Amino acid sequence: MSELKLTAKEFKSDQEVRWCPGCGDYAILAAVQSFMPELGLQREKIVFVSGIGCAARFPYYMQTYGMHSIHGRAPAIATGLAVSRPDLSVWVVTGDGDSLSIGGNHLIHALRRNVNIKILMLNNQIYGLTKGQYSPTSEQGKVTGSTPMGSVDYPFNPLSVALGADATFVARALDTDKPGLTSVLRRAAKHTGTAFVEIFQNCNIYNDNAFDFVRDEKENRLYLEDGAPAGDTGITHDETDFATAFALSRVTYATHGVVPLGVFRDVQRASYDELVAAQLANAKGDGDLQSLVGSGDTWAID
Amino acid sequence: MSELKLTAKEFKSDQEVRWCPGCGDYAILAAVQSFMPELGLQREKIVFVSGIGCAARFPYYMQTYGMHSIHGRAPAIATGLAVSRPDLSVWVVTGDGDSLSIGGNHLIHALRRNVNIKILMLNNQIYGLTKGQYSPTSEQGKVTGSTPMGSVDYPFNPLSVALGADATFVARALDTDKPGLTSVLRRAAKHTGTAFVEIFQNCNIYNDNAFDFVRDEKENRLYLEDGAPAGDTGITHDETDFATAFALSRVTYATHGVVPLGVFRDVQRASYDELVAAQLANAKGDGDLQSLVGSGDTWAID
Amino acid sequence: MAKPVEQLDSVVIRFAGDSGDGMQLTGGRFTAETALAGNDLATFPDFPAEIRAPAGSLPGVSGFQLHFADHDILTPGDQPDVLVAMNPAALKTNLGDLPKAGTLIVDTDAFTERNLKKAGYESNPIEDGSLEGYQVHAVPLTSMTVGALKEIEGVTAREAERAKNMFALGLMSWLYGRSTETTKEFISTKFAKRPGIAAANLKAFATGYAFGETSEAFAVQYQVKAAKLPPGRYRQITGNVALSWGLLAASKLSGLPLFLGAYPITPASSILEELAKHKAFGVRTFQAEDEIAAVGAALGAAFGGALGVTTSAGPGIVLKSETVGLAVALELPLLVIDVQRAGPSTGMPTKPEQGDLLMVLHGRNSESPVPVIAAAGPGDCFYAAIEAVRVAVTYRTPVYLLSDAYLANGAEPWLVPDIASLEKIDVEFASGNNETFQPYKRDPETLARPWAIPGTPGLEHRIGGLEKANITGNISYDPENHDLMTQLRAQKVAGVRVPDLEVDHQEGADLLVLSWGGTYGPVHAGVGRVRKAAGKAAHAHLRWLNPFPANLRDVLKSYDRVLIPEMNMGQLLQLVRARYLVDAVGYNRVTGKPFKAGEIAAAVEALQ
Amino acid sequence: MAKPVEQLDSVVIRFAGDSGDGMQLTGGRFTAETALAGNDLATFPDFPAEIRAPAGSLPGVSGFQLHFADHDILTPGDQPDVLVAMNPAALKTNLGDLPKAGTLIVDTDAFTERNLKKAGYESNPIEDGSLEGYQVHAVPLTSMTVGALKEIEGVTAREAERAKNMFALGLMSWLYGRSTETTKEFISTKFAKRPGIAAANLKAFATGYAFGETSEAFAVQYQVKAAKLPPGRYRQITGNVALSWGLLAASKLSGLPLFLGAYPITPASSILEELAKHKAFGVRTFQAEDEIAAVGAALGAAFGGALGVTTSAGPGIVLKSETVGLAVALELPLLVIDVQRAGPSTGMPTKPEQGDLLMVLHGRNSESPVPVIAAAGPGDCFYAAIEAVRVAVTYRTPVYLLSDAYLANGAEPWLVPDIASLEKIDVEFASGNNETFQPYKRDPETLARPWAIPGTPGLEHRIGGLEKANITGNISYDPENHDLMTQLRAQKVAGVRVPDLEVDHQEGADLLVLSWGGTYGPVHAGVGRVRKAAGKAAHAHLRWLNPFPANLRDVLKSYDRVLIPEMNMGQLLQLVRARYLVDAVGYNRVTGKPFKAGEIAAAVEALQ
Ligand SMILES: Cc1ncc(C[n+]2csc(CCOP(=O)(O)OP(=O)(O)O)c2C)c(N)n1
Ligand SMILES: Cc1ncc(C[n+]2csc(CCOP(=O)(O)OP(=O)(O)O)c2C)c(N)n1
Ligand code: SF4
Ligand code: SF4
Ligand SMILES: [Mg+2]
Ligand SMILES: [Mg+2]
Repeated sequence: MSELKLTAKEFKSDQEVRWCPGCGDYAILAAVQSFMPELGLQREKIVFVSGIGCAARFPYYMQTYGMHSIHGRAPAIATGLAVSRPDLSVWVVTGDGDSLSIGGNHLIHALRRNVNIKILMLNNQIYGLTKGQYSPTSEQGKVTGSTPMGSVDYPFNPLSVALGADATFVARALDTDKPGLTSVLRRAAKHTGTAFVEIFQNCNIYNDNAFDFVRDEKENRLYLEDGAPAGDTGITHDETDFATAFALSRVTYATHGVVPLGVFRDVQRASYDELVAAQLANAKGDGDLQSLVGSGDTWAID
Repeated sequence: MSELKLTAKEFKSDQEVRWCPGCGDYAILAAVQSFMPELGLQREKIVFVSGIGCAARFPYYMQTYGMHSIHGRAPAIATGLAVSRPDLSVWVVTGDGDSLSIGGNHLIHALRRNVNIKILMLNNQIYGLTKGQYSPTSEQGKVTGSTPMGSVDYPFNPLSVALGADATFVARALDTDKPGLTSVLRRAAKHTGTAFVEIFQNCNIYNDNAFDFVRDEKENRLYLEDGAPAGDTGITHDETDFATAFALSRVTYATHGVVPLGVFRDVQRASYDELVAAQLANAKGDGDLQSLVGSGDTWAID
Repeated sequence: MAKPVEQLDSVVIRFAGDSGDGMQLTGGRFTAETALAGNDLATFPDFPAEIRAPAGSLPGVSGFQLHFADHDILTPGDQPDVLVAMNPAALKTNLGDLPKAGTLIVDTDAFTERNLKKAGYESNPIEDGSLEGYQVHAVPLTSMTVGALKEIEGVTAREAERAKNMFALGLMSWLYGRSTETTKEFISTKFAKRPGIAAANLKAFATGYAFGETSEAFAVQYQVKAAKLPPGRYRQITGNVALSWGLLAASKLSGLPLFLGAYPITPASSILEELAKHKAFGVRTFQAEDEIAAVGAALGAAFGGALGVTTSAGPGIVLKSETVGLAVALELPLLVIDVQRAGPSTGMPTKPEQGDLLMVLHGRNSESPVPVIAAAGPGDCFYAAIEAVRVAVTYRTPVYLLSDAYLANGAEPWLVPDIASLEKIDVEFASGNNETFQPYKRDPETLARPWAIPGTPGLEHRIGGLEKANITGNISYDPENHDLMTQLRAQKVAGVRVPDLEVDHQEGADLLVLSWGGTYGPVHAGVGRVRKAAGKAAHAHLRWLNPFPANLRDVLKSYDRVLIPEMNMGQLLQLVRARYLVDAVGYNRVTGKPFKAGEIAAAVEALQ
Repeated sequence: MAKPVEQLDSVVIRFAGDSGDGMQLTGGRFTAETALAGNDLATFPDFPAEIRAPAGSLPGVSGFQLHFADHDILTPGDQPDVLVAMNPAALKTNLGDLPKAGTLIVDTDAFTERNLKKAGYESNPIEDGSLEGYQVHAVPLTSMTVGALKEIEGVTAREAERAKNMFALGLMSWLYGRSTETTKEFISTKFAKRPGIAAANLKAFATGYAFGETSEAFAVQYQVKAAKLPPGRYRQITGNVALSWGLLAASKLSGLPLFLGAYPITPASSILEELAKHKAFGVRTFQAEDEIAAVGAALGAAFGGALGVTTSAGPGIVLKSETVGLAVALELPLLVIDVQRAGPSTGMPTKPEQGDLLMVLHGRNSESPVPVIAAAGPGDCFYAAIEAVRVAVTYRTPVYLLSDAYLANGAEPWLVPDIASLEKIDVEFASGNNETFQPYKRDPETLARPWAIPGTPGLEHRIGGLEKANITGNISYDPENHDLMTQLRAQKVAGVRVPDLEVDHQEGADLLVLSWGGTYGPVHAGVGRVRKAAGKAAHAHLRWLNPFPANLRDVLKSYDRVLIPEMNMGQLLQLVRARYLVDAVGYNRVTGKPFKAGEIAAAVEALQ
């Protein structure tokens, strides 16, 4: 079949990529573009939807359909698209501010509904596009333009948030770890329903080296394997067990000196769009408008 | 001290209560009014803030300061009030739609910031005020005005959402269980930071008997006790352990035939308003405006 | 022996009682019987705000007014000829509207100490003579009903009592010579599952009817002849149902699957609820987490080639503004329906107002032009929805459709449309070709850009809210391009083809009354009264508020004076004065109640 | 031997280079030196949109224009006299603005194959003669800088190269006879922690200066005498800093603690960032999760007795509308600051526009009146903020303050205010008394309702967004009450006392130019040019857009023609035509660039 012929190159749009030199977004873009052919879909069947932010520029660089929408609303827009067009592969690319600050509500509702969209959250723990204010994932005490004395906000743990919202697929990867990132993308794509993927992304301008603890010191990476003990955390991984996934989401470099990467949770649950489609299929009535408007008490005047 | 003289009666406002006869909100109002004197505060030091909904009518009936604001925004409004007026006791009363549908984002951000507000979420698993559409806590398949074929939305577990958002205090009570509700209110009031309390509330008009499984069948209530085994769940409760609280939040009538009530999590973390106040106290500079406007490069023209 | 029958040409009846008394049902049934009798009619259900007030309290009063006649009428009537008051609170809140000599039917059983107190009566108005001057029929409705239902199996006293509204309905049915068949059927089907209740209600209904026949209290029976309406099959319809069906029609006519993104809010919720019933029409209804998600999902669906619609009322419409602004930049079809209610802020959720016109025109950041259409009556909501969709799809633009709380719930007889005869809505999706695709290359005629939906090979493209270069659609910060795109967006909307304004001119009239939206009925009736009183006035009603009809300028200039009545502080007034520099004056009342023909007539006469 | 010095009365210089070349810093320093020299000046920093474009690319070009003179000036200048282009892309994007015979300084080292290609040059413009007609100074800035820094310890080649902007600054400093002291201090303090870098930059700066002195290429030195400004101590200020300090002043003058709720957005973020520095002033800055929470928190703080302020730009302001509507219903003081940027939707985030006027006036559901003030220039933002707060607090109402992306970042000399002499803002909180408290009993003078803050014994009360009964503030659905409250809210805002409009009239002028907001500079300068060219025109600038000054009607009526220039499609124009029925015309350009004095002059002359 023809799609086998597609390569990463064919997923590059003609638009000049405009992230800062050295930005982690480049590596993620490259990984996604080279993964795309695996979907086995023609490019016109794929849509990338984003909000606003550096990360949200992503769709411009993909030779697919795409919408660079407004800040925080991508999950809602993607929901409408995915529900009305189950034939499409819909991807949301978002930042930590876009998805967890202004867009937090749309994110958790998409997760609980289990709409068939794949959410890639590029977490650089900063507001890049607006020039470096702290974000909901920035560590407490962070000194930024808007917090000269250090931020007093306690950060979200994005994976905990997703799990608290009853997400069916939750995973984490690292921008420069192409194999790890690719395998997570593969699992996410296979999953029916909403997949939430946090990707550690370096913002070398406003929050450089934020993830060196797993970048340079590879030994701090804890690649999760279903059924296997998760390092020395004392936790045996079970992708289908809620409490386990949650416990693993609390494992951080600060608490355990290691950071779990890979799939935290992956369970099957009917996706929202499947259920909607089923209701349409099973709906009673002939869909005859003339008989509808003429139904009930009517009377003739002549 | 004079506050000792206050009684429940003095917390009743002169406004006629306008919930439907039989509504669970009455019992909750009564419990809160009789608990209020325990705060040991004069009425003018207490503020109730709400959004929109039946539950949100609450402030009108309290002889304290109050604001019936707009749908979903109470946590944000209360945050501004609590941060700028740490001397006040600020309470938010909200519904499942108000807090988890339109207001979901403000809720989770208030929880992570740990602002010193007490959130009472009156969960009737329905939109009462707008006449009975399903809410984000309604069970899947629920037939309502907006879902004649049954809802396809998978519901939130409110306590899991709160825990996923790094809440420092999470509890559950039942409208008609005055002792249980009162002790939870007591704990919530003692807690510094955001307290999230889910209160099962019967909407006898649009979702009657939703909680009979713990109302009529009292044996299905599992009152949590810190340090003690939680019934036959196999879980030993620890209010300070995240994974435990999360695991308990997954214990439902459906899964275990029992429903945990009481305090799920209670940990100390500096509250947002304390941290803000500390920064103001420690701020460098004399706050002399004249010297500020005259600072930096200036030159004289004469 | 049958009682004498008196002919009337029109009657206004108001049923008023406690929220629990089933007045809406009673009114609805009487309306149905009246419609079947061939009268023209208009109704005004006036129920309390979202809260359920305590039984017997003043805020708990629920009312339903029905105006029926042997001629063409346009409003539910300024004041009732007959008031049915089921309890003291209902009497207290409604008596003021009943003209002296008006007919008053009260349920004496409800006038207990307790209820009187709740209504704030010192003494019992039925006894203290304060009802003098009215034709009072004091009837022990409740006890007669309960009495009549004694022998019925398995009906509690409470249930028997609750059937008193059917007694009242029966009585009124006799009084106006209504056929009772349909109501009997209705009761039987409604309570099919609970035969006891069915029997009770049927019995109550029959008893009430019989009471009318036999009681001394009612000397005559009234008759209102059928009205001469255009021939055809009629039904009753409310605005929100008509609007919902109009959307179904638009979906059918355009071949686009309907996607509704909505978040419940009074008085718009019933559109979501109506459309949710019609999945058989391929309708997808999405109850979103909030209004922003609702419009976002609708826009996402539109990007995918669906007919994206979102519904709300003021407090929710305002939240959609940013996303509508995105739709303006994306130039995708999107229908935003605003069922207006009284404000500001939460305001009075169940009451109508025309306060959102300037918001939908100007409520977005920067220059963000959007067409706006307003429905004129309940039945017109059907056609307004189709027109709105036609423009949205043809010009690839968001469109606002304005209704209001009165149209939403008000009912009127409606000529059942012949679906086959409705004009199709042409939709043409872009299809691949060899040239590189240019997402912002416009149709020279409509200035619409191509609608290229995902799934179309070769048209992969990206759109967004940043300013785009004309034709290519690439991001552009070029100053001249921005000015050009701003002009093009404005021209596209200004160029939307809307029908000329029709004027109901009167020979010699130098005053034009210009109205819009839900006030058509009272304004037209008001002008009619002026003419009856030998005054002179022309009337024109605007359907499209943006763009204005091409002939509006000429119409305005051909009158010496222009009066613009609005249920706001003068919003259309501002637009008309600014655009045409005519010294139009406003009649502005913001009470949360529909205009009365009488006040409009008075306002017009004040200018004669 | 010193070179000859030539006198000039005004000069416009534009520094242009890659985002990485430090043009904003260079321009800023040169501005500081110029200010110290006592010239009047205006600047226009024009950096690329939020994205960082690749080095050397066209979208990556960053520019800074400075206009300085020996007389009072109002704009950064229509076109540069001198263009400093640090690379081909900078030349390509800016050369068009440079008039023939203009001076052009280019860094020849940057004109490499690669850079030329990135800029889209086929051949090197420096060599292919395409720069003929300009006074070109082709200087190998980079290599000379690198060369000069060779001997400095621990400075990498890359670091040395990056110091080239200081070489350029040195050169320009010599060319215009600037004192070099402050810049040297500046460099030393800025890089105090990295002595190597400090030394490198100082050296580059000195070398550039020396190059000017010695190089043949520069025959003369220029001098621009100090301007005659009102005496006093001056500093430079940008609009967002002035606005922030104005808020600090308002807090001090009113005695209310300042609470800022904000969510970052270009070009408003720097207000949040500036105020966050001033916790010593008791300022609480709250970076919210979104704009709705930001305004909600500000409103909550206002309920508690703080000075509640929220800041944003169009796409965020539109999200605040529902909450501002609540503030209108609650009648609490609240300041909403809109730093306008080009739209619709995301638009062009870094570019100015005046597109939000109608949105802030009408962008809320139903009738929701709010006062609106607009700042006229960077320094005026300070006073506009104080005025806005005074009105918000005095009348218990939300107030919108409009600025724009140009004012936000543009700098001008600013007479340092004497804080002690600023008029206090009286605030009176309600205090308990024996009568029952009536939250909506108004001050007969201002129609303001009492501000009763939590903590005040005896005044416990509840307020909300539902319609309230006049005086008591209890929920009310009474029709007449709603009409009354709607009138009262409107009257309160209409009655806000604002100063009369001042007209800069010219004997014999029958044309009035009416402007508002950030266009004051170019419009006034444009009118000035018309007058120089013997044309006649009057100019008036509106500060309050709602309510309008009481004398506006008379002012308008006293001219035959009215021209309203706006960076939008005619928003003030619509308001003025509607209100006063004057046939005003607009000059409307929406390019994302500030007006030029020249285009305004042309527009005025076109009407002469
Ligand atoms: C409604 C609205 N509010 C605020 C902004 C300004 N804004 C744009 S992106 C952004 C946050 C970016 O942070 P993130 O989502 O983490 O993306 P990043 O740039 O870090 O990749 C903000 C606050 C906007 N464009 N629209
Ligand atoms: C912006 C906005 N959207 C929608 C509404 C309509 N509305 C009012 S309350 C409500 C939900 C009520 O449900 P919940 O919060 O559970 O409160 P309950 O009535 O069940 O106590 C909705 C949708 C509104 N008032 N404002
Ligand atoms: S600012 Fe940070 S996130 Fe944005 S493009 Fe630059 S490096 Fe990447
Ligand atoms: S509708 Fe339900 S929740 Fe609302 S007042 Fe009535 S019973 Fe209570
Ligand atoms: Mg980020
Ligand atoms: Mg509820």
